Amino acid sequence: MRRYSFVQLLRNAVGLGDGWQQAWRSPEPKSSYDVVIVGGGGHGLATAYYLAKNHGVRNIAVLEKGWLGGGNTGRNTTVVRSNYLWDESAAIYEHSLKLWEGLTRDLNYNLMFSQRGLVMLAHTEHELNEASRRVHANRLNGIDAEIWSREQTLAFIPILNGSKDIRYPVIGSSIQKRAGIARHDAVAWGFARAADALGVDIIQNCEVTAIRRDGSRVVGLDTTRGAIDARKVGLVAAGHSSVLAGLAGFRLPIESHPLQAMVSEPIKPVLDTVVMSGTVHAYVSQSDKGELVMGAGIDAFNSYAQRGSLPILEEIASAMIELFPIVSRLKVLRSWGGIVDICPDASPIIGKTPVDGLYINCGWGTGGFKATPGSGWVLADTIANDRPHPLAAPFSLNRFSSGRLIDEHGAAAVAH
Amino acid sequence: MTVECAPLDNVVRPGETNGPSGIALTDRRFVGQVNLRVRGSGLTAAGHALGYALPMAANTTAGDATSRACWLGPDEWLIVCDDGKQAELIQQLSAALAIDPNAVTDVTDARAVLRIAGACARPVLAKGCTLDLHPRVFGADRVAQSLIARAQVMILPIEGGGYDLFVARSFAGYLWDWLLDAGAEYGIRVEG
Amino acid sequence: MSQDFRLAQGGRIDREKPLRFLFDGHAYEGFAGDTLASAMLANGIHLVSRSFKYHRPRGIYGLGVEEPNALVETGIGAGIEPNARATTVELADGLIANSQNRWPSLRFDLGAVADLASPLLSAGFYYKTFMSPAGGWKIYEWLIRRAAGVGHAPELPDPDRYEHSYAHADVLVVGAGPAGLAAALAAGRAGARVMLVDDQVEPGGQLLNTPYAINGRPAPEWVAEATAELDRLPDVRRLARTLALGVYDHGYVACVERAIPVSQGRVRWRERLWRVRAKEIVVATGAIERAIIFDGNDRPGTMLASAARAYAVRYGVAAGQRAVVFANNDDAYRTALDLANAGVEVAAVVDLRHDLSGALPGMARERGLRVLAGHGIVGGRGRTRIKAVEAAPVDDPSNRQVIECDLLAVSGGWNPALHLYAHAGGKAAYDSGLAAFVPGAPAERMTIAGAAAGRFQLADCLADGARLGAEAARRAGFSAGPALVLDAPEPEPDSRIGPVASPSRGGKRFVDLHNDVTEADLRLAVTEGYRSVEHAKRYTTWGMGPDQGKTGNILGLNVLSDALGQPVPQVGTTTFRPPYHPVSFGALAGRETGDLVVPTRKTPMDSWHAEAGALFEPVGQWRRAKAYPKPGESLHAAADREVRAAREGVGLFDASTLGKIDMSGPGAETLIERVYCNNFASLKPGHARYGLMLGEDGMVKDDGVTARLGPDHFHMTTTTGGAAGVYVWIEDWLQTEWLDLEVFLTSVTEQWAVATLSGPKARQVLGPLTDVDLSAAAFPFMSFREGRVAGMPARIFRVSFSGDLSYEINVPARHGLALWQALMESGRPHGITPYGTEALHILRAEKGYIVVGHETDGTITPADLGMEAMVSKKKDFLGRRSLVRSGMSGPGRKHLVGLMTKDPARVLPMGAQILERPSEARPVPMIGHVTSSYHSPTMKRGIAMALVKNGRARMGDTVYLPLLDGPTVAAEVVKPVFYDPEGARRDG
Amino acid sequence: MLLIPCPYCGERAEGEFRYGGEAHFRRPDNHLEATDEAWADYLFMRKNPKGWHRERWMHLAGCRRWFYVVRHTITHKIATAYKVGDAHPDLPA
Ligand SMILES: Cc1cc2nc3c(=O)[nH]c(=O)nc-3n(C[C@H](O)[C@H](O)[C@H](O)COP(=O)(O)OP(=O)(O)OC[C@H]3O[C@@H](n4cnc5c(N)ncnc54)[C@H](O)[C@@H]3O)c2cc1C
Ligand SMILES: NC(=O)c1ccc[n+]([C@@H]2O[C@H](COP(=O)([O-])OP(=O)(O)OC[C@H]3O[C@@H](n4cnc5c(N)ncnc54)[C@H](O)[C@@H]3O)[C@@H](O)[C@H]2O)c1
Ligand SMILES: Cc1cc2nc3c(=O)[nH]c(=O)nc-3n(C[C@H](O)[C@H](O)[C@H](O)COP(=O)(O)O)c2cc1C
Ligand SMILES: [Zn+2]
Repeated sequence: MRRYSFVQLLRNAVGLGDGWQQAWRSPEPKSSYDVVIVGGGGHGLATAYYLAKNHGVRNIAVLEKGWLGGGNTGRNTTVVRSNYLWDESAAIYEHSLKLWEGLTRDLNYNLMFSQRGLVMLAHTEHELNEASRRVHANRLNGIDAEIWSREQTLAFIPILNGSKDIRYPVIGSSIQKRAGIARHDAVAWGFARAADALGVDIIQNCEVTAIRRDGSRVVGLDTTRGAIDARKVGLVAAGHSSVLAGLAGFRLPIESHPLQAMVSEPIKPVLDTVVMSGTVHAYVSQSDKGELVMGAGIDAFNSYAQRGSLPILEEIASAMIELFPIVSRLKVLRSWGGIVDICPDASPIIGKTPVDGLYINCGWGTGGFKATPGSGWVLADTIANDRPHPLAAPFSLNRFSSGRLIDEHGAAAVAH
Repeated sequence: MTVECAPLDNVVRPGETNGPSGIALTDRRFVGQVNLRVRGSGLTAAGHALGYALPMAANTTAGDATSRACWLGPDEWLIVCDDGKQAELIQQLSAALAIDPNAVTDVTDARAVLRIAGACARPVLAKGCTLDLHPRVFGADRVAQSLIARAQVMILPIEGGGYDLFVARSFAGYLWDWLLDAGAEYGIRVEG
Repeated sequence: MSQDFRLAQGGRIDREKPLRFLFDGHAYEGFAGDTLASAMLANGIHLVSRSFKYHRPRGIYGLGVEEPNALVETGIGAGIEPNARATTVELADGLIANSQNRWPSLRFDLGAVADLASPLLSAGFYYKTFMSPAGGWKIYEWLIRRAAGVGHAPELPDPDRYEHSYAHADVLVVGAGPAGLAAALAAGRAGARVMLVDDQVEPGGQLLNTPYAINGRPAPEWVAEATAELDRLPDVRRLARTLALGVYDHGYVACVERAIPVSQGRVRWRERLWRVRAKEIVVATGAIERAIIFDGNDRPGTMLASAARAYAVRYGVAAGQRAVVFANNDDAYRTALDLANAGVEVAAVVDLRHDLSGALPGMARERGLRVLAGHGIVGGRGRTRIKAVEAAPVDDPSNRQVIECDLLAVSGGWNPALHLYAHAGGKAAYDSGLAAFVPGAPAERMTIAGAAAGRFQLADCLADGARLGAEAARRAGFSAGPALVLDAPEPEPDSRIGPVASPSRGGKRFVDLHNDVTEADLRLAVTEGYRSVEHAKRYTTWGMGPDQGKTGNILGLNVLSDALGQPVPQVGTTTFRPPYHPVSFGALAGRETGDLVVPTRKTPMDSWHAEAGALFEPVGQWRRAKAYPKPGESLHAAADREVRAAREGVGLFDASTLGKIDMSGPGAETLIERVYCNNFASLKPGHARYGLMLGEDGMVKDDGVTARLGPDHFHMTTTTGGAAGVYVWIEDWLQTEWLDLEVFLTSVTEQWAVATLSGPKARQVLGPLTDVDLSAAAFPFMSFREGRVAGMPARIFRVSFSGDLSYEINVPARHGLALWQALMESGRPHGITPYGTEALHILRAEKGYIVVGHETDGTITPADLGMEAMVSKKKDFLGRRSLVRSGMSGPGRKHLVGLMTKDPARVLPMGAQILERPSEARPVPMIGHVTSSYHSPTMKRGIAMALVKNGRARMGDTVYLPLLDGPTVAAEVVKPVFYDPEGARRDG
Repeated sequence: MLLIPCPYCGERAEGEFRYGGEAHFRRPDNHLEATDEAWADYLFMRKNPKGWHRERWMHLAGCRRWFYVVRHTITHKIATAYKVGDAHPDLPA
């Protein structure tokens, strides 16, 4: 892998470089791999990368039915944070956040990871109490978090509606300063490039259509580009997890829903942090290019269409104006949707499945972008060692029969 | 006798207007309302008690000079009458339905009734209601439950154009404000 | 002030109505009927903006929504709109417009150094650098952010108003060009309810922009007639200035209407979002002309041919005095002829095609225009305005000739506007003859007419419209009306279209003008492996600007096709997404902002609370009195005072918000037995019981007191927040699973106003008002009586959430206020004190009563709360099976306990986390958290409730709570009942 | 905003309804004796098909009835709606 750097850029700009090379190869699929990862989103690519990097597995393929990062990785609102309530979640998200902090340099790809802080507004006493509970827990889990007064909040976010005479005035907030945003596409591309450099075959336009088993063991896959044998298979297909589990013969406690996002036209910087509001129900950041990137809730119904309905966008707009009156005359440039896989307890499923040699990572729902490196790390470890990584263990599939759910509805009150 | 307080008593200012008056908005203060749940053989019994058959077709009404039954669901009606008449209605219905499973519940105070009349009443409602109120679709014998903006309502067309809007009491102030706001484009006048 | 470039005649502007406007502080004049762009051009303004990345000078490029360059700021102060397209802004007297994204001035913009550094700033350069030093990104990012962005957001809240309206249509026709007008007429004549929307001020579409003829007369005459007929049809609604933004499921279409601009004062509303539910949609949105790729194809003075022609024909403006037309298709010759007819000198038509045998080139030649066949434009001169172009044979690009001009009209062919079709799920097919995507398989409820379907002859557009309009009406249930007879002969253009790129000599060749994406950028993306069209888009940002690639998409696809060696259809397309054209937040939000953002539900006594100066708090949609502070009194002091009154004397609380469900029928008892986990079968009429409701997952879902009014008749109460959910949930079971139960539910939440009188003197206050015997023997705790209170019919429940003697008095809502006043009056001698939710919470916490949502969070079982004794062992109930799952019991579960801080003055913060022993380690295992915590005026100390792992085994233990502001506080684990554990007071 | 055909009231905008997820999944018979797995299946496992889906809706702002809809989860097309107790219509091809 030719390293990226300013010097390289300069040399190429003035014609002294030897040109740019492809970031990853596009090989034909081989007939057999040690590990096949299904799903070329951030999580799948990160899994492959860490399998190769941390565990020395060399013969790996990532199969992606469309284009790399074209699932939720390429359509999310890029919020990264770790201030989750329960210890289990805090541990895995914080592990992930720590990885984010070194990821640009690790991958030698600028992910534009911007730790600009994330403010969760509180508009009611109850919300503030919930925030307090979370912040106390975060701190004891070693996660930076603070409770801010109304005044501190308003000072930090000058365009926030500070009136006390509105329906839901801001009464305080919680902030995680190490939280922020990253460039979503770059995450897929950066992992792909780095994984490719370690020999991982990244195969696009390759849809898995069947999962072959020998007894209770997975032995391979049928794909739109032919049959592929595999000793181990990781299913990392976000919105399509239920479909793939169906191919492998087991069920998941998952429903797929549309989640939308939208961006405004680019404007000069007005918002230097990420703001979320559960009560007024929207969240927003401003991208480096200048658009406001926003989202809110899912559509209630199941769907595999990567689009949602108009009322959600109207609600985002009205919430945005409630929070930031100055946006009213700005314009929404584009809206789109993704398919998110929602678990009953709003926590993911990571680990082994009823099929030997088959592992799954799904259920990140509206908030798994932030977990990309961490989730890849623990799933790689789980696959390599055929036992749950300690951080993954609580997120096993069998928590649904034991009843040991990890209910993060509160922390995920507004989808992100 | 104590003072009775209608949901909008503190809100309504008769004579208030926000433009050339195209629409009249009135608070009907109290309208007798009885929620009737009944099925099977009770249907006929209820019809006898009322003096007319319950409307069985969805979203229709039936009635006479004293009351009007509005279809709410396959086994549910709202019987609307003048305030004060509901007790008698309840008594008659309960007596007639003694042997049939039923629920006859006084909900007179649960809802406010706002009347919006005038040629522009329909476009005003169209600002917040997804129903098609075109007269071809929503004629005089119709009734519908729906939403106006964020309030659940029962919409009953009135003679001469316009609608009675039945709305949960706690939402009445919101709906009132909403109607005034939505009607401002045409001018709306509050009548006493 | 002179409009030097206004043609002497022609155009649809009103020369009698001059309008003044300012651009960058200079005063100009235009006419009514102008857009800002046409008025600027009439005044010779060609430099209007700077590009996004390289800050290159840019001019007006298009005619309408496709405009990639001419983004300006309009208005001042609170009325600012950034990124307004000069091409879509209707001119109004006094309009103020300013250029954006330049400093210090439009003409001299320092940002243009980026243009010099452009070799460094190739596609995706930022992914390859700014990586060191670690942490350096913060600074790089700061710089990048300041350089990026386009316009400035307003600094003040928007003073304007935005409306929403729903509408229903049998046939919605989008676009009022010839195809749309014909469709609307055909459908309207059939009697269908038609809605015809068009984003232009006037109907007519392209008929306004080119001199076509219909039925032997100038087309605008037909437009006027058709419009008049439509306006006469009773069920046709025609909306001008209305843009269809997006098509959603089941015929739902969002359109935004702009108000007619006014010179003075405010418009009544600025924009109105129409949400149309259509049985059938006819898309007649026409086609958008595209550009051609050539070196330096962004000089001000370069514009789409169709735009140059429309400025002349429709607005009477010469976009230049000497024009060169650059073409790859026959339609461009119409532009050449129209320009020439309008008095613009046409220096040459440069056509990439060699063989020009069609009728239109012939007409141009006959007219004496110079036509350079097989030539391309390979360069040009001029920085802030084009001065000349360099044309050269396609086969010999170095053989240049310089043609002086001040207008370069470019026509690369037309792209059907398929956006709405794509929103509806349509999959476009590539038509290589047009070098464009055309509609493929039909989309739901939608047909496509005219140029939007790739049918560019006027006669076809009219015929399409008439046919599809009638068909749509028929599908919506109407039989055809009188047929439309329309005849529109015109010269047939040659269907062979030329390439969309001109030979290059190495200059900048833009495929996306707004985002400054060049052909080289796209090629670089392919080289680097970003081969999917979606990757190329994202890597280069091609098509991601404010114009969403309306003119540049096909150009880029052709570049990719070439670079990948794949035909265009195989390269694929990117996805069209709503909105078709950017829409303001205001329009999307409508009136759902400010006071109307969410309903404020009020109780029947609300006006009293407000007059008493209550401090309100939002609880869901309700507003509830939190406390009634006296002047100068803090919330805490007020709550303290209120608690003391309710403990020592008597307090009055408005509990009207509680959910109430009337349940009656022979199955009522069974139903209640199934939905509560505790026993209700033994409850006698006239009595009430606290019930705990679990979800099927065994977790506490809701709670409340339910009274048995009669053998088959119950009155259930739920929490305020749970009311709707519980009702829907029970109906679900009744309607879908327990069909055998004959029970009717009626929500009576709003029927009853509820005033809770509590405190030792409650009886004295209520006694004089009621005929009900209040003696403890006659009316014991947990029973209910019907009677009269102050002359009003009332249901009185003797229940208590404060732990003291307490009556919950329910009266029909109309009496709520009177009841409240009567109780206040009767209580005055006893010092009755109204109390709010804050005091309520303190009172119940002193008693250790839970609040669903505080002590529970969806993960808490009855056993966790210490309520397992309540849970019936005998009956089946919802959630029972879940309680015996392995994770639901045994060690490690959290129990509800009380906490007493060692320092009695200390009030623990809500949510504080609990440690077994103090520790500085992080992470450190936590054993629980504080669920409720208050200063208890009764106990005169801080009290708290908490959920603690194995809490019931820790009674008497000390636990530690590290607080955010520093100290770690020690507290003792105690039973969660602080006050009157025996319950003597409530039974009094 | 979908247009949901309430079998009682007719077609109404989605905003009037509450969605209830997969239809016809059954509580295990003898549920108190069901295994943890069978119980978890009932509580949490959902069909979530990519294609035709039988699902539950309640007409909350209308007749307040629960009923069933057959809807396609990619196109969102609605094939039919039916009442509780009606025969389950076949899924379209
Ligand atoms: C609008 C929106 C906003 C969001 N905002 C945030 C946010 O701010 N912060 C946050 O943390 N999270 C957010 N999320 C969630 C986040 O995007 C996801 O949790 C995360 O990206 C999931 O990553 P992934 O790699 O698992 O899935 P994906 O990126 O979806 O990758 C899965 C891949 O599997 C492929 N696939 C599926 N089936 C097959 C098959 N049969 N064969 C081969 N390949 C297959 C898909 O094509 C896809 O590329 C958001 C999601 C959406 C939709
Ligand atoms: N010869 C050629 O090469 C060629 C090419 C294209 C068009 N044409 C001519 O153009 C005309 C095409 O007629 P037509 O009726 O199909 O289209 P049109 O372009 O005349 O009319 C389309 C109308 O729809 C409006 N519109 C577009 N998108 C909209 C939206 N989302 N919401 C609201 N309004 C929208 C446009 O502003 C326009 O007024 C014919 O006269 C045809 O001959 C010729
Ligand atoms: C963080 C973020 C920022 C985006 N910014 C833009 C933008 O500036 N312009 C644009 O056209 N699209 C933008 N998009 C949206 C993409 O164009 C695209 O809609 C999205 O990736 C989903 O893909 P699809 O619409 O092709 O299905 C952005 C997407 C994300 C996730
Ligand atoms: Zn219904």
